[in-house]
Amino acid sequence: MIFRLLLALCILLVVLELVVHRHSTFPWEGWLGFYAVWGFISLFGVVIIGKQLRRFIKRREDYYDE
Amino acid sequence: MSSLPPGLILILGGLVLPVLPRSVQAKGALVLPVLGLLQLLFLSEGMSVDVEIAGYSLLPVRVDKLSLVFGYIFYIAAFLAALYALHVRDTTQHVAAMMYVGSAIGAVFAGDLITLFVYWEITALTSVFLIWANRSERAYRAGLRYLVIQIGSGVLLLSGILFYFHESGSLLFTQLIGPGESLVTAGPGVWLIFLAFGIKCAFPLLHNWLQDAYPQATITGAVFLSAFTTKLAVYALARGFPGTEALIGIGVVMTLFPIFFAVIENDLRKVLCYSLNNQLGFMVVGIGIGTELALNGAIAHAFVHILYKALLFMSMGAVLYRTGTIRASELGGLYRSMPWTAAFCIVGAMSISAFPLFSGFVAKSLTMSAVIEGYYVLTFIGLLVASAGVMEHSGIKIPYFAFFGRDSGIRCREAPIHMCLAMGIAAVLCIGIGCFPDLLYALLPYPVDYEPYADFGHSLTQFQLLLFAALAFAVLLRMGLYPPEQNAINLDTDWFYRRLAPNVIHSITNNLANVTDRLTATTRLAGRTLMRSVIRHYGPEGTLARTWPTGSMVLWIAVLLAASLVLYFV
Amino acid sequence: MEVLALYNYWVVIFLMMTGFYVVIASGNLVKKIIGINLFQASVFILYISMGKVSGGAAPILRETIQTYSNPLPHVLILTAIVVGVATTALGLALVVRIKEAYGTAEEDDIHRQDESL
Amino acid sequence: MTLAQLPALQVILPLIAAPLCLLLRSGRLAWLLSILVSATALIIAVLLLRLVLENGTVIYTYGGWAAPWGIEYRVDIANAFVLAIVTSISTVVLLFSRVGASWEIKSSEQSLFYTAYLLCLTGLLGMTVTGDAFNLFVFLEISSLSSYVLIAMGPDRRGLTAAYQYLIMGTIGATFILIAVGLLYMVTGTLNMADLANLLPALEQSRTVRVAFAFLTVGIGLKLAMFPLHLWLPNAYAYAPHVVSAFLAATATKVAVYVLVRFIYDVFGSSFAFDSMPLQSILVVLGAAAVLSGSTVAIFQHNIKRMLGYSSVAQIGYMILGISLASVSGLTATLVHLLNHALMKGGLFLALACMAFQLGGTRLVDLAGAGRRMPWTSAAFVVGGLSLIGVPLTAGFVSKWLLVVAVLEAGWWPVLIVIAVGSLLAVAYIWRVIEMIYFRSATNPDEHSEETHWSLLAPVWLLIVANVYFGLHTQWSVGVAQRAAQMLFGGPG
Repeated sequence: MIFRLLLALCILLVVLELVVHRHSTFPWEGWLGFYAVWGFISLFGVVIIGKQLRRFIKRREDYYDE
Repeated sequence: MSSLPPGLILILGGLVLPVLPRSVQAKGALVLPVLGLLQLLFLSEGMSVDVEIAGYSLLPVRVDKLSLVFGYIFYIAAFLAALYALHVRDTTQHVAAMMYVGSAIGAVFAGDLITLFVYWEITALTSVFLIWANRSERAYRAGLRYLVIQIGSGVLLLSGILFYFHESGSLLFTQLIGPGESLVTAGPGVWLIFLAFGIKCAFPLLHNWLQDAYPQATITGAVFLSAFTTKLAVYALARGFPGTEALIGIGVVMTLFPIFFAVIENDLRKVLCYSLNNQLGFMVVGIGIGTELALNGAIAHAFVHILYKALLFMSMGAVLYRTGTIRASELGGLYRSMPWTAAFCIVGAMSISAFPLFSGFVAKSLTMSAVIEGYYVLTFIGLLVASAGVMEHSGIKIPYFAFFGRDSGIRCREAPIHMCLAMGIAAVLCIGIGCFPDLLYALLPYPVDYEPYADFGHSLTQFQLLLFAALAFAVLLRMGLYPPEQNAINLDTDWFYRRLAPNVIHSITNNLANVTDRLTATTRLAGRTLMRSVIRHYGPEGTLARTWPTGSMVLWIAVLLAASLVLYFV
Repeated sequence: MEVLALYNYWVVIFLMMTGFYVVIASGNLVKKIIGINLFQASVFILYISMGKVSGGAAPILRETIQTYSNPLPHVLILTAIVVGVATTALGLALVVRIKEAYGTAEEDDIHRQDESL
Repeated sequence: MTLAQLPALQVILPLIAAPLCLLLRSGRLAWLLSILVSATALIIAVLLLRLVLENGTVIYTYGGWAAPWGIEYRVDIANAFVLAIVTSISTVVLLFSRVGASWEIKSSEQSLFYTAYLLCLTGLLGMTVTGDAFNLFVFLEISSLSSYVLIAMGPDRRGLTAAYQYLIMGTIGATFILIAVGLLYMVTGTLNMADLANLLPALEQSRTVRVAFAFLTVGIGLKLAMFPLHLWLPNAYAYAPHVVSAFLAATATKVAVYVLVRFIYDVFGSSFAFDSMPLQSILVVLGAAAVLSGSTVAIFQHNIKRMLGYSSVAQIGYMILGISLASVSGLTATLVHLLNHALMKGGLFLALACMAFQLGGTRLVDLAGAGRRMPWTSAAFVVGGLSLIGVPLTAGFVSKWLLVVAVLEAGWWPVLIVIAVGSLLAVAYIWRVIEMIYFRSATNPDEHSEETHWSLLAPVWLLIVANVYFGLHTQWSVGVAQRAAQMLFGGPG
């Protein structure tokens, strides 16, 4: 339920972008939904990379106590 | 009263606290920041006190807008943390906390480098007791590592000051790199000072003392720690190195690398430490850009960050206080038991994620505008990724795994009333600043010509960024791709000094011992043979060995006399 | 033979080195003190030698004598001899106490006992 | 009493009082007399210092025989400064020893103890105040002989062997000085130091002068425990009665350093010592070696008194480094450190004495949990330790700062590293004690012990507060030392 709500909110935000005037400096900033896509990709990427990181650096909790 | 160095009230007051009965100490610690803040209100800008020590004129107190803004927020944070710690009946913690805050405040009002150094070291020496106050072997060791690094930073600072003094003949703490110069052309003194600040500011690869030590601090100690040490470093950088290009790169890396660690960290207070590290990156970038707008951004960010990071540490502390654990893998569903704490935590989370109408937004916007204004494309992209990262670990992970998510079955009481009060005040301040940013802007050192809510598009894109990031989180959860919380720890740079260095030293000393054993055996043999041939009638033992030690002492005299005679005649 | 003419200085050096050697080589605490005594005696002779003025008589005022040896070094060395006697006395007293405490006056024995403590 | 008699009174008062102590027989009365004499000596020293600072050098000729025939006492800023240090430390230690000495010294022997103490004080003051090279030797022997006695009074039998070793070493050192004085007399015909200073420059090439210089540096080096001639010191400090350790550590080596400075800079002159002799390189190497080896060895000591002894070796290394710089700023650093080190070591040894008495020993393990049982003494030890490390706001910082500035002036980078490493090592050995005091609980917690009496804490804290005071107010200490250094370099007295 919450997921649906979130999804709806997100769609609403993108739609809103069509009616609101937006000031942009960088050209790609002005693309429709740029921030939305970038935010989605960023978090997705961060989590996936972080997950891979675990392979190298995960240790048992008493690692340093030995 | 106005000639009293700011911060001294807390340092002296802290020393008086042990005399009071235990039950009154916590209240005393609450009163002191209020007195300090009152004193600060009477200080006038441009005031300074100079004295002469050891033939050098020093400036122990210098009041300007930059130091004032840090002074205000430090006192506010100290008050909130002291309120939060009202239940603590541990003299050590109260004394250490008050002296720690006092010296941090003293440091931001220090006009010369020697005074800065003195306060710098006192913050290190006092703050470590907030870690040791946990009174466990693990906390003791973590505290010791923390102390060594902090003192190391102080030693670097002092050596840097010496070099700098030698080069420039000045001990005044002002901008250390001139407008036309860069870090590359600066002398060793400036480099050492930069490094000292960098350690305290948790620059990449110099950062790990933070993640190592803070989670070992006491519940209330962590709240104090989160506010002062690193922000003192931010202040020092803002004062000494504004506009130093290298800081931009350093800052971007700082915002990025902790977010990956935060994803897989199980200890929620440690997650907050990574988040702290990442937030410092934003401030460092602002200082690196060095325009008035960027510096305002960095300082505003430090101001609001102290509030919401303290709020987050307080909420996690309350969880730890009530449940006895802070592992994400063992928590969840606490909103039923601790609704108020959960609500305050969400306010903190939204502030740090920079939702519009929350304090993080009005501060971060300044920095971001400065980045855009200066057309730093890569920096901008990096900071956007980092913003999504902040949303992930502080905005979602912290409240989600503690208060929602899988129900851990833990049922406990709501946090004590004074904790709720402290969190409540912090939350109100977070929202208040978010809604009325001019209150904050008025305190900043440079005039602010910026209106965060003027351009609705800006708020909209921020909403998009954050909510789509949240959406990604939800998607990952639903797809089962989100890494599950596990009872495990993750290596960080502390591995180098906690594991690698001891191992290396161990093997080196083993080898060295072998070598020296062999060497001494050889020399002993040679010495014996020599002795046997020289003084045969003294037997195979060798006179030197037998008459040790008086004889050998006298022999040393003879050797030295002969040596000096030879040297004097050559 | 200029080298031989300075024979008193050779005596000084010989005594000094002997004293030094005894202090270094002997393990007996009393012998070490004797070594120190020899060492100091060499310095006394050094001082007395330097007071001699060639052709000068003993520094006793007489009308027929024009050149006197310098009396000051003698005076000085009298003081030094007193100091030396005091040192010897104190040193020997210490050895007596050490002998009482350790039952021996051999340094390596003492060293061995202290190591086992 | 006219001010002109002050230099003589400075030495004669304790000299006369010493046999009186013997006659008094009662330990309590002897103590009373000693402290009166010491306090008077302090007043005299302060008066002398003020006099010298205002009117320049004060000269006193014995029996009206003018120098170079008679013996003259010559007080200038440098030795007036040292006089003030020695007398004030002696007075504070005596304040402490009313109770402190009775822990380790039988009441029947106490009058003897104070006799030896006053004789030692006489010797030290005489060495400082005299302007005659042979007289210096005599006073050196007076102070040495009495300090052997003091060390041998320790309760541990190892005190006897330590005293014996010190006696052998000290006698050789003193005899070396005697040889050097004889050789100098041989070529110049004078024993007066001021006269020597006038005559020696012309004899720069003389072999005899060079040999004298060698004997002198080694002889004084022995007395001040210059590396590697320091071997007698750790045991002597470790097994002497605690009050004696405090007194000797804070004064005896300081006076020896002063004598070295006097001979190098005043009698021989810095141009002889540093330009035609390679003294500089010798002193730098030995000083650096002393700092590094002394501090390192200190870390591994189990007995804290021995640890402090090795730390003294290291601290003397800093002073040697300051001397070796051959500059006004370097010499200033050394002179300031004379004062500061006397304050910190005196305070540390006295604080340790309190702990040793209450907790039953000076081994590291004995101090476990002392922070809880003796908070004031422990705090005093910590502050003294911080000063030893050279933490700001303490006196130790001031002297280290001056030394570092002087080293920077000379551009000797390696020495800078030595100082930094030495400070870090100091952190390590002080930390070991702090850890034991505050973070380890007592091995036998049932043993009840508590804070020492305030009459013992007062002198300890007097020295500790002085450490902080001279860390904050340096006008006096650095100012006087600077003037003294300028004077020794031939500036106006």
